[in-house]
Amino acid sequence: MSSNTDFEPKIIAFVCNWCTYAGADLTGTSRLKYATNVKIVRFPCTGRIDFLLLLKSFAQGADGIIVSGCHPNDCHYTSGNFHARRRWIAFRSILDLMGVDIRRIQYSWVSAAEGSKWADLVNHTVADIRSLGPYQEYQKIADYLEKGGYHGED
Amino acid sequence: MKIGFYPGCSLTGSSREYNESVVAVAKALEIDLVELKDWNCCGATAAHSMNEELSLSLPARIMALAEEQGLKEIVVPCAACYNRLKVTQHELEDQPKRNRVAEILQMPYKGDLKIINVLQLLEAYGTENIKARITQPFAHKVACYYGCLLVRPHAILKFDRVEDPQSMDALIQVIGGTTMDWAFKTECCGGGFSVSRTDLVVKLSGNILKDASDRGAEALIVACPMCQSNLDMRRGAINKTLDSPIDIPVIYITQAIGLALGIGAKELGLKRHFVTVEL
Amino acid sequence: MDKKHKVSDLQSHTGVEVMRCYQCGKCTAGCVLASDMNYPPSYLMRLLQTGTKENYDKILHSNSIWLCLNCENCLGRCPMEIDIPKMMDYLRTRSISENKMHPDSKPIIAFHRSFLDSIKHTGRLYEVGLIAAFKSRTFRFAQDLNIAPMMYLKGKLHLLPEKIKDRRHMKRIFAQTIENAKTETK
Amino acid sequence: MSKIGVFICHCGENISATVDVERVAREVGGMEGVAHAIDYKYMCSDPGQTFIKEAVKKYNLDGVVVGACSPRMHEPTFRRACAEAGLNPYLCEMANLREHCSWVHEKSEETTEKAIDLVKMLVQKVKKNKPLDSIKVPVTKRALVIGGGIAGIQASLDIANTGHKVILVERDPSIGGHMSQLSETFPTLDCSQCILTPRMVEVAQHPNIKLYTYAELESLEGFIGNFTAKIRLKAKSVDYSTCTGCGACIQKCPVKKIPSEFNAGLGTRTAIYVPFPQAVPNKPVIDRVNCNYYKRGACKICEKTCQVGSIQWDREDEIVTEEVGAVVLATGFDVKGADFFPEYGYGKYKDVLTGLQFERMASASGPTFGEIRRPSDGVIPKKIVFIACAGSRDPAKGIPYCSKICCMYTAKHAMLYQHKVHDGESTVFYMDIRAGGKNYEEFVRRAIEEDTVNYVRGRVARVYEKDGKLIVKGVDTLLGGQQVEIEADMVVLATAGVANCGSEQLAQKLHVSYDPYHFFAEAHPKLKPVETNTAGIFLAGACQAPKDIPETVGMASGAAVKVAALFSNDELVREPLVAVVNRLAPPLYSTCVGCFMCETACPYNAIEHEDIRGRDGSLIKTIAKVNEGLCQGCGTCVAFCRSKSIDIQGYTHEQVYAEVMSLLND
Amino acid sequence: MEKIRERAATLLAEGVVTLVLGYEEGTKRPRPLFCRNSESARKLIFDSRCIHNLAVYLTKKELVGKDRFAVIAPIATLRSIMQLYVENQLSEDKLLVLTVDPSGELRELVTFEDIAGYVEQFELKRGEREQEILSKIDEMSREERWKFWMEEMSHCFKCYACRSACPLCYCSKCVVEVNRPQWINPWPAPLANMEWHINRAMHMVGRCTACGACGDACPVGIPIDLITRKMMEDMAPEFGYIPGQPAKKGNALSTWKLDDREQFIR
Repeated sequence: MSSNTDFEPKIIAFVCNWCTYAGADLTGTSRLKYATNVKIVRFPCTGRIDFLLLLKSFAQGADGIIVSGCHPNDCHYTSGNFHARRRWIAFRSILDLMGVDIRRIQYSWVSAAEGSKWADLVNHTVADIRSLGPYQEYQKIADYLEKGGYHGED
Repeated sequence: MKIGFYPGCSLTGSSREYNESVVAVAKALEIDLVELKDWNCCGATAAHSMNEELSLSLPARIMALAEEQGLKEIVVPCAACYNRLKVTQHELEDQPKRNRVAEILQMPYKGDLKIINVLQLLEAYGTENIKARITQPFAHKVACYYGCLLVRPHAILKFDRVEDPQSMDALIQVIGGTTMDWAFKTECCGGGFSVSRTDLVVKLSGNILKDASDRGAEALIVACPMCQSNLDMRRGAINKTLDSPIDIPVIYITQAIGLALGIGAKELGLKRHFVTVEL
Repeated sequence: MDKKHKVSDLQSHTGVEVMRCYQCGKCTAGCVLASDMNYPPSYLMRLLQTGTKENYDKILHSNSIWLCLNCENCLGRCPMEIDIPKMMDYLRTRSISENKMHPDSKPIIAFHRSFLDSIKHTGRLYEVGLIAAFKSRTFRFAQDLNIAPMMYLKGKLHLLPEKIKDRRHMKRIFAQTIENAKTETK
Repeated sequence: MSKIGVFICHCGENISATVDVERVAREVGGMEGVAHAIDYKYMCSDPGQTFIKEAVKKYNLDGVVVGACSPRMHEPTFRRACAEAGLNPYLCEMANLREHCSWVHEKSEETTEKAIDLVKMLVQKVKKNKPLDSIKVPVTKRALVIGGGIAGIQASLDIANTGHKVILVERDPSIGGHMSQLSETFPTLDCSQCILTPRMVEVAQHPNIKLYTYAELESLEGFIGNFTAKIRLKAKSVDYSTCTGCGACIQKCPVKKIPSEFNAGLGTRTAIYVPFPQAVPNKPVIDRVNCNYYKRGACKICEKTCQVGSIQWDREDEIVTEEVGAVVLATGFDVKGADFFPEYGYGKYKDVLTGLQFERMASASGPTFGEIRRPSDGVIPKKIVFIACAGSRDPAKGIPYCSKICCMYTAKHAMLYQHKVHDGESTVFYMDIRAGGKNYEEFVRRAIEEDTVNYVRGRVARVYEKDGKLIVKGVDTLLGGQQVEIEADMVVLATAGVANCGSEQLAQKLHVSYDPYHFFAEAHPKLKPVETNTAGIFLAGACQAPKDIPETVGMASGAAVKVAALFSNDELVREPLVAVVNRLAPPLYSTCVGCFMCETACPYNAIEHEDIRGRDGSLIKTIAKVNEGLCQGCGTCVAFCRSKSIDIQGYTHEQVYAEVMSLLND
Repeated sequence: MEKIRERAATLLAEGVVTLVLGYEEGTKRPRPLFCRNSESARKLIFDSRCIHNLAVYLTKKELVGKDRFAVIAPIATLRSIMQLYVENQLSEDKLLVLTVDPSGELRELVTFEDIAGYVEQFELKRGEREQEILSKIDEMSREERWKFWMEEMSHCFKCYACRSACPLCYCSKCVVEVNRPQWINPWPAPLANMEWHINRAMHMVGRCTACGACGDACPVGIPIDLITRKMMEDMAPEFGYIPGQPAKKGNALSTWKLDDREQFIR
C-alpha cells in the first residue's frame, strides 16, 4: 500500500442524533483530539441514512465515509439501526459486486457514552483511507459530468 | 423391511447372545438385516480417551463403508457403538474436522447415513405389528435399564428423554410386561472399567441391581452389551459386596421380545448368561 | 477471555468455556464416581477457572480425569451446558502428553492401549488378546481367572481373533492419528 | 434569493481559541444568499440573542445559522429567540463548532477551514428549510389500566385519586392477582390478604374507577392522548346487577372436582365459582368449559337454586369501546412450571411442589387451612427440602435470568415451615442468596440462625422416590463438592417468574416492544423505567421484569404520576419532525404507489392506508399516510421508499442532499 | 395447450373474466396476446418458448382495466405475481392465474396462498449463461470487477428498457425522474450509469425474482439481470429466504433479525 503521507483524505460521517452525534459531543467535552478530515452530517437515526447519499458522496469527491449509530438494542427508535444494518449488508454486497471499494466505508456503533471510541474511529479511518489513497477511480468517472462547485439552489 | 446392520465387536464376542437375539427377532419379524462388509471396531471409550482424531476416524470409516456399500440406514444394537457413530457424525459436521478425517481415511464421506438403535428399529417396525405376532405374552415385572450411552448426549442423539426415558418401557408393555418407576434407569454401570477398575464397576452396578431388586423387579432389561456384561458377568463379585445376593437376570430387550414371539431360549442366547434366566 | 485463563488451550480445542461455570455443583451432585475422585467435577471446574499453572497441574496429576466414565450425566443436567466429558477427554490427552498421569490411571491407560492395539492389528476387538495384553501390561495375572473359563463355556470367548480384510487401512489410520501425535508418549 | 443570517459564537474562548471566528464570519458572509454574518463573544447570552432577534427584523431574514456549541445544547434556545423575533423556529439551524471542532482539534488553518465548511453546510441546509408548525394533539383524560393485581390496583387508585377516571381491566373473575395467593409476605411476615383486601375493596368502591373483571383487551388503536380501546367482556353467565353473591349456587354445583387455579391446583372448585372468599367482585362466573350444561346441555341446578334469577345461559361475550388518553400495563408475571426438569420429578411425585403451591398450603385460607401436609397422604412432613433456582439461572432447561424473588420467598417458606412444624428439619439448596432489599438480609439470617434452616450451597442433581421418601441427591460445594443425600418427605421447587402467557400478543396489540423473555421493554433501563417506547403507554410491576411487592407498588405509583403529568395538559405539543407522504395534483395524487413496504419498516405502526377516491367515490388508488400522532420521526421509511414519496420534516431529502454536497464541495 | 384455449374461451364466454392475458405465435418467438373474447382465445399458445414475463402488464390499469382478468403464467411470471401481491399491487378478487404444471395439467390458481404453494415446488436454478458469467465475475479481483462493469456500462445509453421490462418497476415516478434533488442524472454518462444500476440493484433487494426480463430487454446486452440475480442469491440465505420463493410479508430490507450479520461494523 502506498504511504501518501501528504494526502489529506476527505471523509464524511453520517451519524445518528441520539448516539453517535452525542458521542462525538462527548469527545469534545472530554477534549480528546482527532483529525480534522472528518466532518459530520447529523441524521435523526441511522434508519434515515439513504444509500444514495453514500453514493453521491463518492461522486462529490469523498475518499472515505463513516456511518455510525446506536449499538443494537439501543436505538432511540427501537429498530432504526437494525434496518440500517440490513441495508448496509445488502449495499456492501452490491458495491462489492460492482467493484466499488468497500474498504472506504467504515460502519460503526458509537454510543453517547463512547467519546473516546469516536476519536479512535475517526483517527483509524483517516489512517486507513490515507493508506488507500485518493479515490480517483470513482472520482474519475464523476469528472466527466463537469462537476463544479456546489452553490446550492434557491 | 431391509436395513443395514453394524453388529460391533462385543456382539461377535462376549455378547454373542445379543447378536443372536437381534438376528432371531429380525428374522421372526421379517426384517432383512444386511451386515456391513469388512466393518471395523468403533474405537469405543479407549479411542476417545486417548486420541480425538482416532476416535473420529474409526467410526468415520464405518460410516464411509456403509455409504460405499449403498446403505442409507443402519441399525446399531450396541449402545456404545451407536453413541460413537452418532457423536462422530455430529462432530464431522465441522468442515475442518471432516477434511482432516477424509485425509486420514482416504475415503469419501458424505455424512448422511441414518443411524438408529435397536429400540428405534423396533419402534419404526411398529408396535402394532409386533403385537400381532406375540404368541407368549412376556408377563413379567421388570426394570428397564437404559444406561448412559443410549440417551446421552441428548443434544446429539435426540433419542427419548434424557431423564426417565420411556421407549424401552413402552416396548415391554407392548409384549405384555409391567415396567416400573425406579431410580437408576440412566445411572452409569461403570461402563468400560469392567476390566481395568472392576472395584468401581462392582459398586456402581451393585447400586443398580439393588434398587431394581428392592422394587421387586423379576429382571433387568437392557440394550447395551457393556451394561449387560457388567450386571451379569460381574454378578459374583457384586454379590460378595451385598448383604444378600441378588439373582435377577439381565436380559436384552431383543431377548424379551424374542420370548414373547415364541423364539426358543437357546436361539435367543439365553443360555449364555451367567445368571440363570428362568422367565 | 483474558490471558489469565490461557494456561491451557482447552477452549480452542474443545469449545468448552470454563468461565461459564458458576459452581452450582449439579454435576458433582449427580456424578456416580465423585466420591472416588481427588476433585469432583465442579471443584475441577473451579481449579480451571483460577487459570494458574499450579492448579492446572493439580488437575493433570489427579485421578479425577481418569475416573470419569463419560456417562454424561453432568452434561445432561448442567444448567450452562458445559461439556465436561469432552473436557475430560482433552485433559486425559494432556495428562499423557505431559506425563503427569495419576497412578490410578495405569490400569485404565493399559486397558485403553491394549484395546487400541487389538484394533490396530485386526481391525476389531479380540477380547482374549485384549485381556492377555492387559494382564501383561499391568501384571494382574490373577484377575478374572474366575470368569474367563465360564465365559469360554458360555461361548463368549473366541480363541482366535476376527480380522478385517483391509488391515492395512487400519494401520494407516493409526499411523496418521494416535501414532502421529507428537504429544504421545510410550 | 435567500436572506440568511449567520451568527458565530466565540463561546468565551472555547471556540475562538482554536478557530479564527472572524474569518469564519467573513467567509460565510460572502456566500450567495447570506445577508448578514457576525461573530460575538457569547451568542447564547441575552445580548447575543438580542443580536439575532434584531437582525431577523432588520434584514428580514428567512433563515438563521448559529455556529456555536452542539445543537443538543442550545438549539431550543436559539429557535425560541427566532420565534420571538417572528421567524419560524424551524428556520433556525446550528453548526456545531465547539464539541465537533474547536474542542477536538488544535489551533490551525485546517480547524478554521473545517469550521467554515460546517457553517456553510448548515447555510445550504437552512436554504431548504421550510417553516413548520408544532403538532398539537388533544388529550383524553381517562386512563386504561390493564391487569388487576397489586400493580394495577395501586396505579388505578393513585390515578383515580388525582381526580381522573380510570378503567381497570382484569382477565380473571376477581382482581387481586398473585398477591392474593400469598400466605405471608417477606420480610415482615404480615398476612398478604390482610393488607391487600382493603385496597381491592377501595378499587370497587372508588367513584373514579370503572372495573371490568373477566375481561380482556381486544385492541388498542390511536396514539398518546387519543387511544381507542376495545375490551372484550367475557360472558360471565351471571347477571351481576341482580346477583346478591349469596353463594347458594356454588354449594349446589355438582361439578366439584375442577383444580382450583387460585390454589395452584392443590384444591378444587366448582364450575360456577368465585375464585376465593375475598374476591372483588364477590360474585360468581360460570366456567363454560367445565359446566355440565354447556358441555352436555343439561343440569341447570344453579338456576334452580338462584332465588333472584341471575343465571343467564345465553349471555354472549360483549365488546365495549373506551376512549382513553394513557395506558398502564400491569399484567404481572406467571410462575414457570417445573415439568421441564424431569430430574426433580415434579408432576410424577405428588409431594414435589412448586413455590406457589407451598404458598397456598401455608396460607390460612388455603386447601389445608395453613397446615403443611403432604398432598399424597396428608402426613405432616418432618423433613423438607427447598430447591432454589428451579428454573431460574438455567439457560439449558429454564430461563437464563435471575427471578429475583425466589431467594426471599424460599427463606420465607423455610421459616414458615419451621414455625408450623417445630420438630421439622428444613434444608435449602441454593447457589447464591440474593437478599438485596431493606431488611432482607436480616430476614435470611434469621431463618438460618433463629429458625435453624439448614442452608446448603449447591444444586440438586435429582430427586427420586423410594419407600415413600423422596431421595434428594445434592451437593455441598463449600465442602469441596461433598455429595449430600437427604431422605425428604416433601420437596419444594423455587420456580421461576416468567412473562405472563399472552404477553407477546398483548405487546403486539399495543405496539410496545418486549425483551427476549417476553417481558415488556421499558424506554430506558435507567432513566425511563416506567415508560415504554410508545408514548402514552406506561409499565407497572412484574410485567416489566420479576419484582417483589414494594418495588411493584413503587413502580405503579411512578406510572400513575406519569399519567397524571400527561393529564395535566389539555393538549400535547409535539415537534413536527415527522414523516409525510407527498401529495400532488391529479392524476398522480402522490408518487406513492402503495407497495406498503414502509408499513413493515415503521417501528411505530404509524403508516396508515389512505384511499384516494374520484368525485364519484370510486377508488383511484390507495397510498400510504403517516399518522403524525404515532410517528416519532426516525425516518427509516424515508430511506426505504424507492420512489422518494415519503420525506421527513427537518431532515428532508433536499436538506440532507444540500448538506452532503456542500460539505464535499472543494 | 388445447385445455388452456378451452378454459380461456369458457372464462371469457361466461364472463368470469373480461380479459385473458397469454401468448400467441409471433414471427420469431411467441408474443403477448390480450384476449378479450372467446374467439381470439383460439390463438392462445403455451409452451416452453413462452418466457416473456407478462406480469409486467398486471400493474398497468390502462391495459388490464378494472374488471377481473386472467393471466397465463409460467413459473417465472408466477414468482413476479407473488411479489406483486406482497407489495399490494394485485388483489385476489381481480386476478385469476392459469398455468400448466410439469405433468401437463392445467392449474387454476385463485389465491395468493395457492400461488405460493405452487411456486414452492420449484427450485430456482442458474442457467448456463448465468453460471458462466457469474463464475467469471467470482474469480475477478475488485479492480477487475470495476473494469468489467465500467466496460459493460459504457454501452448503456439509458433507454430504460430494463425498467420497462421489469414487472416490479411499477413506480409512477421513478427516482431518476425525481429532481428535487436530482439524485441520478437521467442521461447516459459513466457515473450516472453506475449510479442507476447500483440504485436499481438496491431497489430490487429482497424483491427480484430472477425472471431475467431486464437482461433480455437490454438492447446492448449488458448482463444487468445478473446484478439483481446475484443479490437475490446472496441475500436470500443471509436473511432467511429461499431464492425464488418471495417472502410472504414485508421485504428483506424492511424487516430485520436481532442476529443479522454485523462483523463489518466496528
